[in-house]
Amino acid sequence: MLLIRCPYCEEDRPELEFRHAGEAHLVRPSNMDAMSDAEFERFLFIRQNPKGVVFERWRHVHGCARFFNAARDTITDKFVTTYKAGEPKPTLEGAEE
Amino acid sequence: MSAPYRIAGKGRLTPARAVRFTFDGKHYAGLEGDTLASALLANGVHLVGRSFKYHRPRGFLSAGAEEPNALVGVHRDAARKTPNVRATVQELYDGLEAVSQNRWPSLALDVGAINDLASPLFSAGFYYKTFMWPKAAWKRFYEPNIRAAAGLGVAPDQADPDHYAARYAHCDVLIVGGGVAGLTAALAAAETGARIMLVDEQAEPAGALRYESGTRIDGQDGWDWAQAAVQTLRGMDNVHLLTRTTAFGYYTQNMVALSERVTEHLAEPQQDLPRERLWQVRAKRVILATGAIERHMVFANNDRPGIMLASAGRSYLNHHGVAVGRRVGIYTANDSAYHAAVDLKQAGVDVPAIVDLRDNPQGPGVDAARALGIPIHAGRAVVGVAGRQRVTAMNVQAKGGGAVNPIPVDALLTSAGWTPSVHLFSQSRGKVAYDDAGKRFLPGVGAQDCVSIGACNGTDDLDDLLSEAIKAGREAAKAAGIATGRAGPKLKATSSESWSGGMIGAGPGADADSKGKAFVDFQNDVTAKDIRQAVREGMQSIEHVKRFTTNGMATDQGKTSNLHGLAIAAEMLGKAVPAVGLTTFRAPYTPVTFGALANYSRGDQFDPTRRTAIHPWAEAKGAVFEDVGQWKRARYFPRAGEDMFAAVNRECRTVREAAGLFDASTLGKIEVVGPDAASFMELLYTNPWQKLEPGRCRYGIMLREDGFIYDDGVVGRLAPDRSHVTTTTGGAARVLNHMEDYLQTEFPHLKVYLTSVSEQWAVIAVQGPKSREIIAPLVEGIDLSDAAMPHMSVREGKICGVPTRLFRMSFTGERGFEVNVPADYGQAVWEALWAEAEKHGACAYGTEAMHVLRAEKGYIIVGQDTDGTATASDVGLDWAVGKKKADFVGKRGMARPDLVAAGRKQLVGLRSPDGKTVLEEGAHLVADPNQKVPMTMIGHVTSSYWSENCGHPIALAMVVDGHNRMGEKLFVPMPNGTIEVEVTGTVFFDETGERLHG
Amino acid sequence: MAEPIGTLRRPALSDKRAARDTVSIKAADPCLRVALRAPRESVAAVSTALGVALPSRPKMSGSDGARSALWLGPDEWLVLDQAGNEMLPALAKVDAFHSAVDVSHRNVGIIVSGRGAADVINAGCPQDLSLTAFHVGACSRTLLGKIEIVLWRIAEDEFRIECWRSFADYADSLLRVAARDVSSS
Amino acid sequence: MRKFSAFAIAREALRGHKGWGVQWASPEPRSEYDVIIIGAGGHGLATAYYLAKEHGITNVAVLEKGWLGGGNTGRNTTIIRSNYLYDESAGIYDHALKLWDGLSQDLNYNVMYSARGVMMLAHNVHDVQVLQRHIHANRLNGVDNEWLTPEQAKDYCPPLNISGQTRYPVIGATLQRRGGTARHDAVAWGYARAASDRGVHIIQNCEVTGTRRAPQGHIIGVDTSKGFIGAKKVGVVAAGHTSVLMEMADVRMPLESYPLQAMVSEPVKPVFPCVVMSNTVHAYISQSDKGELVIGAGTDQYTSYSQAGGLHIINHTVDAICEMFPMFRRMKMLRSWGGIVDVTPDRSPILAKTPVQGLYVNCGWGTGGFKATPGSGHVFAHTIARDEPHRINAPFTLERFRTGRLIDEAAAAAVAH
Repeated sequence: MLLIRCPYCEEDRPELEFRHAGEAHLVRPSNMDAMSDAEFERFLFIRQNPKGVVFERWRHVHGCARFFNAARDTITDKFVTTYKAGEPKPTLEGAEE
Repeated sequence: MSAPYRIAGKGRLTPARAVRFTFDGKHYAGLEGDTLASALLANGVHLVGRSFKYHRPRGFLSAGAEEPNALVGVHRDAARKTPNVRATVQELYDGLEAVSQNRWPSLALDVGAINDLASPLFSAGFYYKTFMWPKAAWKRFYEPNIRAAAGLGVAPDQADPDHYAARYAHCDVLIVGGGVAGLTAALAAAETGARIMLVDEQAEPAGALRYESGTRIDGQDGWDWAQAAVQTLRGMDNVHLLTRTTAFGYYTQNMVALSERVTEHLAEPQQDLPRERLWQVRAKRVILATGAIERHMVFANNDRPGIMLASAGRSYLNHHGVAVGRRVGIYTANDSAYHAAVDLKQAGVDVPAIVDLRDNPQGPGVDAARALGIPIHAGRAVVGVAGRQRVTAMNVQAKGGGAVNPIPVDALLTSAGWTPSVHLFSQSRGKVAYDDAGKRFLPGVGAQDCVSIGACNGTDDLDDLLSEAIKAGREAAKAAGIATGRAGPKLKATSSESWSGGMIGAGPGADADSKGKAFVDFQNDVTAKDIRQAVREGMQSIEHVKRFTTNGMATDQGKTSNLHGLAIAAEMLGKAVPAVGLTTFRAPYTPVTFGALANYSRGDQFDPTRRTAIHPWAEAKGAVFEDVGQWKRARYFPRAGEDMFAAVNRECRTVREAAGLFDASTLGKIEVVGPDAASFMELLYTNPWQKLEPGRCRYGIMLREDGFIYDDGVVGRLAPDRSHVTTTTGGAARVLNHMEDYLQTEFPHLKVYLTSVSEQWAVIAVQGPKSREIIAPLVEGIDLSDAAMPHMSVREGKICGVPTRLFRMSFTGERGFEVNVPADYGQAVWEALWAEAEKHGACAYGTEAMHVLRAEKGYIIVGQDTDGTATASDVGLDWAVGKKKADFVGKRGMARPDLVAAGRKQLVGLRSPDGKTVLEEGAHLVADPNQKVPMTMIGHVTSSYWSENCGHPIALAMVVDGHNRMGEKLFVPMPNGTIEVEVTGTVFFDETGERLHG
Repeated sequence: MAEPIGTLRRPALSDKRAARDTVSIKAADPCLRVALRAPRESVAAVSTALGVALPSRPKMSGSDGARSALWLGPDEWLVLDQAGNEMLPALAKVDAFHSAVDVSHRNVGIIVSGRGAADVINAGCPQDLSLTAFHVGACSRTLLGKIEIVLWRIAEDEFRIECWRSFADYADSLLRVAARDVSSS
Repeated sequence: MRKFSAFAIAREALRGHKGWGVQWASPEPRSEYDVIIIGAGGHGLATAYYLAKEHGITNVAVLEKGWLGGGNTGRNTTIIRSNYLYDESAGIYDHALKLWDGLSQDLNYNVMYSARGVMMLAHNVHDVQVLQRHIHANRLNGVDNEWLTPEQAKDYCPPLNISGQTRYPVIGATLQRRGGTARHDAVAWGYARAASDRGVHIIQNCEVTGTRRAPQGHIIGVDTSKGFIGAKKVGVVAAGHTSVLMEMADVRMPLESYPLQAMVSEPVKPVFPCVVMSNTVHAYISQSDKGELVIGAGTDQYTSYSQAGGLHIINHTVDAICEMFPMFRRMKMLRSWGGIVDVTPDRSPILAKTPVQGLYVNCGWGTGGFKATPGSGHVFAHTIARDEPHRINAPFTLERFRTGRLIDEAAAAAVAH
């Protein structure tokens, strides 16, 4: 069971309180009608799925209920950092852009 | 009943405390503090089991958790039968009943032992090479016979009456292992005030001090020091000491799982005690002091009962006061076994010879043995033994060959050296490193906040070990954020024990050309020969060797066998041991009871049973309930003599003729509040919301971003900035999550908040022509007239004197209301409404009638008529999609090519021309009933009922291009004939909808 | 909300009580509850209307008399009034953007007290309940076994658990089973 | 290749089993192959075998970064069945099931395919609706699947608790009698041996670190830990690592990789005669020939390549098992482990050509790929050999995620309403 630092609760909490919410920093375009089918596919389905640092969303659903972002190493499952929704993607060594 | 092998005055058990037990029906006596193993050995019993494949007779190898052989069944009563219990771990209690396993008809005379004679055929992996002809025989003959021969104990056949507990715990420092290293580290860490947990698998922590002799710590005998340390630790508020507890798994971010055996040692456990307790511990730092496990020597027939690990022989002698034989031989490749010889000799046991593979053994142990006059055969090997059900002699030969000299013995203690227990370290994803000199793997680069100390870290010298433990204890506390003020404890110790050295792999006489069975893995009957054969067949990876031979895959998980197997494979491959690699250490360290893993999660606690506020009334009325997710919902309310069909028909008829009351409390409800509430709803639902007047309701459809229907429900606008949203019962939690997701991450600029009020409101649907008459007498402050409160409107007021949100809406096609009241009032208001309802001949109806009534009107149920692949257009809900809206979730998704292509499945009605046949839900439709299988299916029935109100069956179906097939004949091929159906619209009753308003 | 027809009320856990030497479990009396949401700009105005300063730090609670505000998230509080004094009318007058929703009947309160209280809750709650990590007055939404709860430490040996109405039976029975274990060990 | 038989064993027994040759060769790689398969799991080895056997393409290498069969093939709970709802899924899984029957003889390797029946439990009205829909569709597709009452289910699987006293009582079940299990290692080894015998090179400890393409765009080979190896065609069959490998060829995939755990109990005498699955309480159980109860857990919620998951997932699986089989509470978990499963948005696999000429991908089997092994290898070999999909795998394209033509079995099971 992971231990996850919630940036809103400012505390490490057990994974049971959280729900994983997929890849982070996928911006929902405002002009979706203008997207081609391929662009829409990329937005909806194509995922980086990196072996290494992943930027992902979590929701502290059974805690403060906030969505937030995390950088986690998918080889070790260790968190590099967590940060609030809306904050810019941190620059990390070894992480894919 | 005297125990012939118990030595008076030896050991730490109290002779006065006798305990009776049985093994295979025979009565024995032991002492309190015995394990089943020590008690049997005290009675001279060595033969206790049969091996997995060859059914060879087996005795005890060890005195601990690493035991591969001595597995027995322990029976408390008919329902409390536990298979595969290690006799070396099971503490004795009065009345304990143990039985041997994997033998028939008896342990001494096991027919399965024929496998041993035929063993040349049963080589490693033989089953992959045969049993293929004739093909049908695998299922009918070979496999059943293989299965019957395999397996060890017998699974219980009754539900387990015991209960299990669990606890989450947190600490600064978790110390695993209560030997000298663990205890010392605990003392050092504890005095800083840090929160300490110390766990040990024994009843009395001591580790190797349990069997060592002559070790003195702090001026005390080792065992006494350990018990004093335990007392000290028990007396400290910041220390939590758990005994009979195994740390079985090391998970990510320092979560360590423990299993505590609470009652397995008790004759009559107190009822409230759980049998076992699962601990899930999150530690800031972990100290692993898990010790080392002795390896056996690999030589021909090294599995005979009476052949044991040297440390086991010592443990039985020094702790339990039991001699494992009267004439005990020793075969070793290191120093530590000498101490066993010395202890035995001093206790009056004949030790005819120490056979040492080394040419020139030296050290205090060797000197002591020599001083006692024990013959030492250096540079020689035991190449075989005599005896079948018990060893009778060891055959000694010089390493280079030559004459074989049998030396009569009735027990033989062997030691090939010590394997550090790096299991947990490895589970923590730490990398182990090979110590070539010591022939062992040691903790290398760690991956988590943990440190290994003592024997599991390869620290053999006692003084070094003490300073390492003190340092680890203090540093762990410091790393956990605790100030470490004083200098820490100082301990002085003396010991002549030696743990280093030894050999891995096959010994002389078990080399590649030998014929005998030299066992590496006892339980799975894996010999040195098997491992060599695996390599010959191309198994180069140690994982392949393991899987091909099953070495290390038995219930002991290779604690004594893995390193030997690896060394033999490495030799065959001509590679260095670390180049071949180690198999992965997997949790659990020792097997963990399912009951402990499941702990509270059974019966009522398996999953919450959610009941509405009105549930007690329905229950009292004899309602039949169904599970809908976690909820119990009343399915129908049978009256005397009614079956489900009759009850549902009556309920359906009554609702349309008079009225019915329905408990709709399980629907999800979300209060959407804020100036941007309508803008938010615009984005989350397909419908337009901005123009919906306060006091009015609208049916809304929610899509996923991919354009498929996600949920639906009626939304009431209470005020410009406040809406009451309903969801499906199953959708309540995920819809709120979906809405929060968009609100927090995509539309955070919107000023709106969401609150779940699903359980704030009990909801009573009153549906039918008499609905208004039923509620009117109880409602205050709301004009119920059609003009003032038309279909699809909502009002706030009072009913029965309590606040209500009253919706005029319908899921039946009749005039209807949904009465929302604060949940604690739900039952009382229902009862008041029921009193009124009875006056009008109304009934209570359940989910089944609800389903029929809505199907008569063609209203869909999301999750039944839709299945996650349906669009709004597919189910005829185009009208609810605001096509002029700039954006809503799912708008782009539903425009994808396949979602707008021709030939999609669309919702239609079906009628059976015979007016009688109710189709089966899930039945599939074809256009041509005469085609061959596989048929081309063009749709399936999603809902199907007998409609009492229509007087004929009705069905809804998803059919390819269904909207263009009105009036077409289709076919439902069933196992006993094909049913013809006609495609119709989806509304079967009151097509004009006048009853809604009338 | 006054009790117009108090006799009509059927609380979910009205008759459940369990006491052992180390822990006691009992249903809390009904009280008024508001699910409160407000952005930082509105906190002052809302606090004034409530008469309780909404705590701004994680896991903190604030009380004034029988009224308490529990921090659940950065813009979310559960406000309890155990004296039955209505909160919504005062909040309705606050112009600053906020959301106040009556959840008095949504939740059920359970009081767990005694020296085994933390252990009993830790049978199903994965949080660290030591006094340093979860001090007196601390509160948090978290889990108890398979359900979500709000946990509030009222005193060293006393907790209040709030769960949704239909989960109260589960919470109660899990706590009792756990109490059996904690009391026996 | 030496033929395996009882006779061969008897003969070898006389000489201490020293005469068995290697089951598969371990050659050094050639500089170029007609086809390179990346990933020596069951699917990859089967692909190589059928390339050689059915299409006469033997200049094939299977590259494996670890040891063959060491990924999900050696880590799964070996459930085999084909009673899927949609025509597309039933098509490919039943194709596989037909190949399972007879695979031991085809490979001359006993893969221990055991048609002991797969039972799927219904616990509520919604489950009944979903499972009945499967039965009807299966019948018209020629796939065996039948409905059992709780009593019939208990007859077939005596340990099953149908008392009605459980939280979610068993109210019915489906049974596919042809479903069952096989010995996972034997599948990998059997295909490896048979492929090697036909000239396929199996190269272990050879990690692919990059792909190379000609200026025109088509694939020309792969860089590996053993150097560059040329290839006219490359098939990626790497399960959880597919995203990483495809990224090397600049193809981004609709995949996410999750941890999936499984466990076995200590071995006991035969007690569990079939396979039982319950999607509602999340339990998947059978008993191996060795006597261990083999239990599958669910995936963890986050993506990971760690091959490890949380204990709480195991706890949740075991509680469901104990609820349905309460006599197993006293049994013990012997060993647990994790794999990495690659999951597509519709939980159906991709077996298809890719935008890169000469590059083919077989992935996305999620938690249920083992059962498809022979069928998957068979049609993927066809796809590579002919540069066009077999009729059976034609629907399992990459393009479906653009058009929306998904094959969503899980969505079709819907959710409780």
